[in-house]
Amino acid sequence: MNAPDSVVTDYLTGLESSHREVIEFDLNSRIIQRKTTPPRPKVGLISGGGSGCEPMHCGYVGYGGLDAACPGEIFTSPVPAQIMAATERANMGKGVLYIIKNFGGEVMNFGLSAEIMKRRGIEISKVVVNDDSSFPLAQVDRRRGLGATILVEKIAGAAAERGDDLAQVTTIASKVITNSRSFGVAFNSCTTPKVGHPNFEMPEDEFDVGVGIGGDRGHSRTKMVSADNIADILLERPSVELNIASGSKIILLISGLGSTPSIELYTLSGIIQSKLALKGAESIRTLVGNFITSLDTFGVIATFLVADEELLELYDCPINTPALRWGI
Amino acid sequence: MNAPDSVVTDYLTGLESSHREVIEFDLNSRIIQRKTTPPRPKVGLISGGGSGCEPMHCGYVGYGGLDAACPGEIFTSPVPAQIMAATERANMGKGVLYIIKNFGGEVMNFGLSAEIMKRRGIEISKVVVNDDSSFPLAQVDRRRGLGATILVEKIAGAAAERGDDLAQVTTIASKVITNSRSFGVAFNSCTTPKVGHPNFEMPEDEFDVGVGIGGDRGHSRTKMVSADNIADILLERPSVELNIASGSKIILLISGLGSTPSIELYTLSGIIQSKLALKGAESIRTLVGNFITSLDTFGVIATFLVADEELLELYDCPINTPALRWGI
Amino acid sequence: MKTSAILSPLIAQNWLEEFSKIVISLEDHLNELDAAVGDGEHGSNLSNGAKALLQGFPNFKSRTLGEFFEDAGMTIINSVGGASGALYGTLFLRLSDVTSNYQEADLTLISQAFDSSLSGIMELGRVKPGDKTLVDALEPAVTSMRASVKNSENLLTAMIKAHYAAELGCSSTANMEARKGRGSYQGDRSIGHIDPGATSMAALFGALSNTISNYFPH
Amino acid sequence: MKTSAILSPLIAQNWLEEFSKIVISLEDHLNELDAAVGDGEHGSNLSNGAKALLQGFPNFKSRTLGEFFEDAGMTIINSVGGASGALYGTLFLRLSDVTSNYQEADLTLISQAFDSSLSGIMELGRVKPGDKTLVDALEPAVTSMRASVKNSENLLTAMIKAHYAAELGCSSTANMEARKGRGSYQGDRSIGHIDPGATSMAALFGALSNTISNYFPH
Ligand SMILES: Nc1ncnc2c1ncn2[C@@H]1O[C@H](COP(=O)(O)OP(=O)(O)O)[C@@H](O)[C@H]1O
Ligand SMILES: Nc1ncnc2c1ncn2[C@@H]1O[C@H](COP(=O)(O)OP(=O)(O)O)[C@@H](O)[C@H]1O
Ligand SMILES: [Mg+2]
Ligand SMILES: [Mg+2]
Ligand SMILES: [Mg+2]
Ligand SMILES: [Mg+2]
Repeated sequence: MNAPDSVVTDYLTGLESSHREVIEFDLNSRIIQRKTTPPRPKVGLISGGGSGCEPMHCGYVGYGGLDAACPGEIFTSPVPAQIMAATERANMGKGVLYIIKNFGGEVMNFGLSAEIMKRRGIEISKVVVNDDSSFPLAQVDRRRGLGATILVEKIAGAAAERGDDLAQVTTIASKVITNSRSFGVAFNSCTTPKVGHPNFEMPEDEFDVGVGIGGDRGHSRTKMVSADNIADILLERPSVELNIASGSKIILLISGLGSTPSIELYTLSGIIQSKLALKGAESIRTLVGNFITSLDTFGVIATFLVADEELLELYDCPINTPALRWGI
Repeated sequence: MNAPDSVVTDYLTGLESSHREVIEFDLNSRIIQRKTTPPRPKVGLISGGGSGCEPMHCGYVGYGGLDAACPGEIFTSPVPAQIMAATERANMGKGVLYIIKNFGGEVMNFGLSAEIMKRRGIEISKVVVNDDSSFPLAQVDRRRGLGATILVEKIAGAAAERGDDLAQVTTIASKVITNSRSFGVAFNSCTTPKVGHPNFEMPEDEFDVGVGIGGDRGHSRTKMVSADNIADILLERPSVELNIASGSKIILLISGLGSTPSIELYTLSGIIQSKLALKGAESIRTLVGNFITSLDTFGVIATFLVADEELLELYDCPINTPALRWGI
Repeated sequence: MKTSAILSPLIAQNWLEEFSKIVISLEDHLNELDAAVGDGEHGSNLSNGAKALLQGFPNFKSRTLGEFFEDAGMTIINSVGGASGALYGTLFLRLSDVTSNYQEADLTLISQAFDSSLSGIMELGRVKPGDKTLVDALEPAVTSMRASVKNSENLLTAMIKAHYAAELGCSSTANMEARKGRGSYQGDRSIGHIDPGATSMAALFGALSNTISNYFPH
Repeated sequence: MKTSAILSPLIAQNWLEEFSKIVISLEDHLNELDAAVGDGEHGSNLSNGAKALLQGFPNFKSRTLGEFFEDAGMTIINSVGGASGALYGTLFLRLSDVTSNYQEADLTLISQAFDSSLSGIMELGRVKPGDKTLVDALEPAVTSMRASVKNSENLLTAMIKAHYAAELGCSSTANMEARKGRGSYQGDRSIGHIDPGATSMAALFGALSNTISNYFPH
């Protein structure tokens, strides 16, 4: 129902008016920023990426989260002008952390921006999120940034809020990345507003294994199986790579990709948790919903973060953003 | 991907394990109940309805919300045994309020249960939510309970939590109903797990006007129009019936029906808010997301509540449920 | 007539066993009918009830006809859900009320009992004939039974006629616009489709006449 | 030869005007190509850049060729987004670096400048020929130019050959498996589809040879 040309602006306008107490849309710079300046100077956090993955990233701007987010066009990374404006807005003299998902466009555009901003005297630190475990470690450069991005934004956001310096916040963010893995599957292809039809056809009884966001195909396609088998697929690589075993404490994020009913997501969440329990691991915190999406894709990304005391404490800190809120 | 026969149980199991601190699934009675008993005896609140409308109602159980919810099979109202178990669980000696949506099955099953529970000496009070404005007032008995249900659960929940008695809580709930109107549209038909194909075919360039939940058709079908026109359709009847005018303060709820991307919902939210502003009305609080759904329906329900000081204050009170959380 | 035809608890149980099997075999069909006018689960709802009945019969404590119908009604109410659960449940609870003082029922009593079911359903569902619901199968069957009583027909003849009346009534719902239940939300677009509840109600009378004919063949 | 063929700021602007128009007319086609291997918006991304260029030219402060390419590069970087925005931007920023001390450029300088663009892109994109990207159109064009310099061909001939090389390179991507960019996520299922970035890159050289031929016809 959207007008293809103004879809992102229309969304941002609606987001702003729906969460006026928390965020602000700067139409000129095309960024979403926190409405109120933090109580005291802190490390700034920014992120950005193609639109169509809502609520990422604009939905995570606010107290305890990002200071600003740069939304690109649909599935297109933001441009340096946006990133630089966001950097300036987020900079309170204690430096700015760029949370970059490992997509070529983001890495390059945030990279170019960082160079320029450093020359302008702003301290910049970068982390590249690559929790996607659908490619073997030998192809680590293909590993996309998926659900861990949200956990990085939440947890590093809390670290910044409590007063950590840039190096400390960066260390926390890196720790979240190191300890996180994701895996995704999809049952259809999304339709981008400009193309107007699904990017590819998917037979009704098949699904794509190892998908990301942005509507791309997974690395392979499989015949439809039960929710139990899907849970196995989602769990397999992450649990091997993270060494999930007896005693592991997991923050679990089950995100629909845009058109997956909540009843299906919770079903998967339940099965995955009981499979974790079989390994002796515990899902100590769970998020189920649409947290990182891909327009109207019917699919799911499961993200596992092996949390220690420090990460859990930061995760539990208050947050007040359009898409995540607790303790406040 | 779900097994049709166990879909509801699987969902409830996953819901419980994903929100263990807040709720509990009683497999025997097939109800979701609050995990911890309230700090002091209060009026109990229960609701229930067909599954497939998640997060309604189980997602609204918790502090500041419902005390128990009875999920029926997909699109089927719960049975009296569930309702009676929920009543007993919610009863703390101050009576129990039944929040019933105006669907035949719910009215009858809650009605039968109320009679039985009253005979067992529990004070029962009932409100029937019928905020659906897609039928003219002459057909008021066809007006379904839609988005206002969530606002009733939130606001009456807060009233109960602060210690209001059954009559007072009932009055508040009725006030929310009186001051609320909803309107829905849908762009496809959902697929129920048992039937396995969409309930009806919808041409790609048309949509249904005046839909509810449960996958039923709207009262009429129209050619596809722009988001702006859709906003007009959603706003028209509610604003006439509620007399929305200069100075009106609105709590606005924009709910996707299960497979509507957030980018579309926020776009509509923005347009509706600017149209409200043109009338001189203000949307003082806004909720945008999947709050009342209909499996994988691509559509939206817009709910408007004209709020006074009292309702706003109760709305702002803390709530901690799987689907709504703030202030805590 | 070999023996005076009556409805005993045993025959009643056979009737509902027969009905349960029919409902289970019709599950998908009833779901499809409900998908066209409602929410696509009438077959599954009733099937849940049918399974609960079949499982429940061995544990029924009932001795009299009235007690049997009460057990059946409560089982249905607590397993079906939806509008139809409350309505079918009410049907049996009313049968129970009227037959409660009897070991078994003859045509006159059966007719009175179904009369009471019809009013109970019309009251609870706030529904009348012509609203495109199960009442449009039930009401003609009840009317037919009344006539059979008046004409002193035997039970089997009366039940065959009642079943036929229910089937005719069910077919007639195709031309009606739904005014009650989920079908009512789509206005006149419900016209052209048969009502699922009327279909299952006709099957209830089919099972009844079939059972009676097994016990008391002509 | 009527006049010694060179690339002046004016001719460069004509080149990019031509390119912009082509890109805008190819928007849907490039989106479709990207839908098959990537995320369906390469055409829209570049179109945004094209529109920004067409709007921006009148306000460019640039006088020298180097300044012109810098303005063009920055405009692209800040309007296209995605991988292609940074990469196309880098292409022009590198052209700017190499030509910065010149009012205009001859074939030798042009060839050196594109050489530098190629390395800039390979560095930023961590990409090499054969990865199924725009490099597979750019690299053959650059190689062709180098040969033309060696053979002292005139600018128009060189540009026509470079364009042809780019088109060939673009076609060759159909048989490659994507190893960079969004196409790389689907493994060998990208085989059979032409790379959208290589297609637009070939169009860049088409626009260049066409512009040169308008100014300096044979
Ligand atoms: N108010 C009512 N009065 C009588 N019968 C009704 C009423 N509402 C629904 N029905 C009957 O119930 C049938 C649908 O039953 P079912 O699908 O099991 O429940 P629901 O309508 O709650 O989904 C309808 O076809 C209709 O015959
Ligand atoms: N790392 C890279 N190096 C070189 N070219 C690349 C790289 N990544 C992508 N490309 C090129 O960019 C094109 C896609 O551009 P575009 O769709 O605009 O951006 P995105 O890939 O971010 O969606 C690809 O067809 C490919 O030619
Ligand atoms: Mg992209
Ligand atoms: Mg139903
Ligand atoms: Mg139904
Ligand atoms: Mg692309």
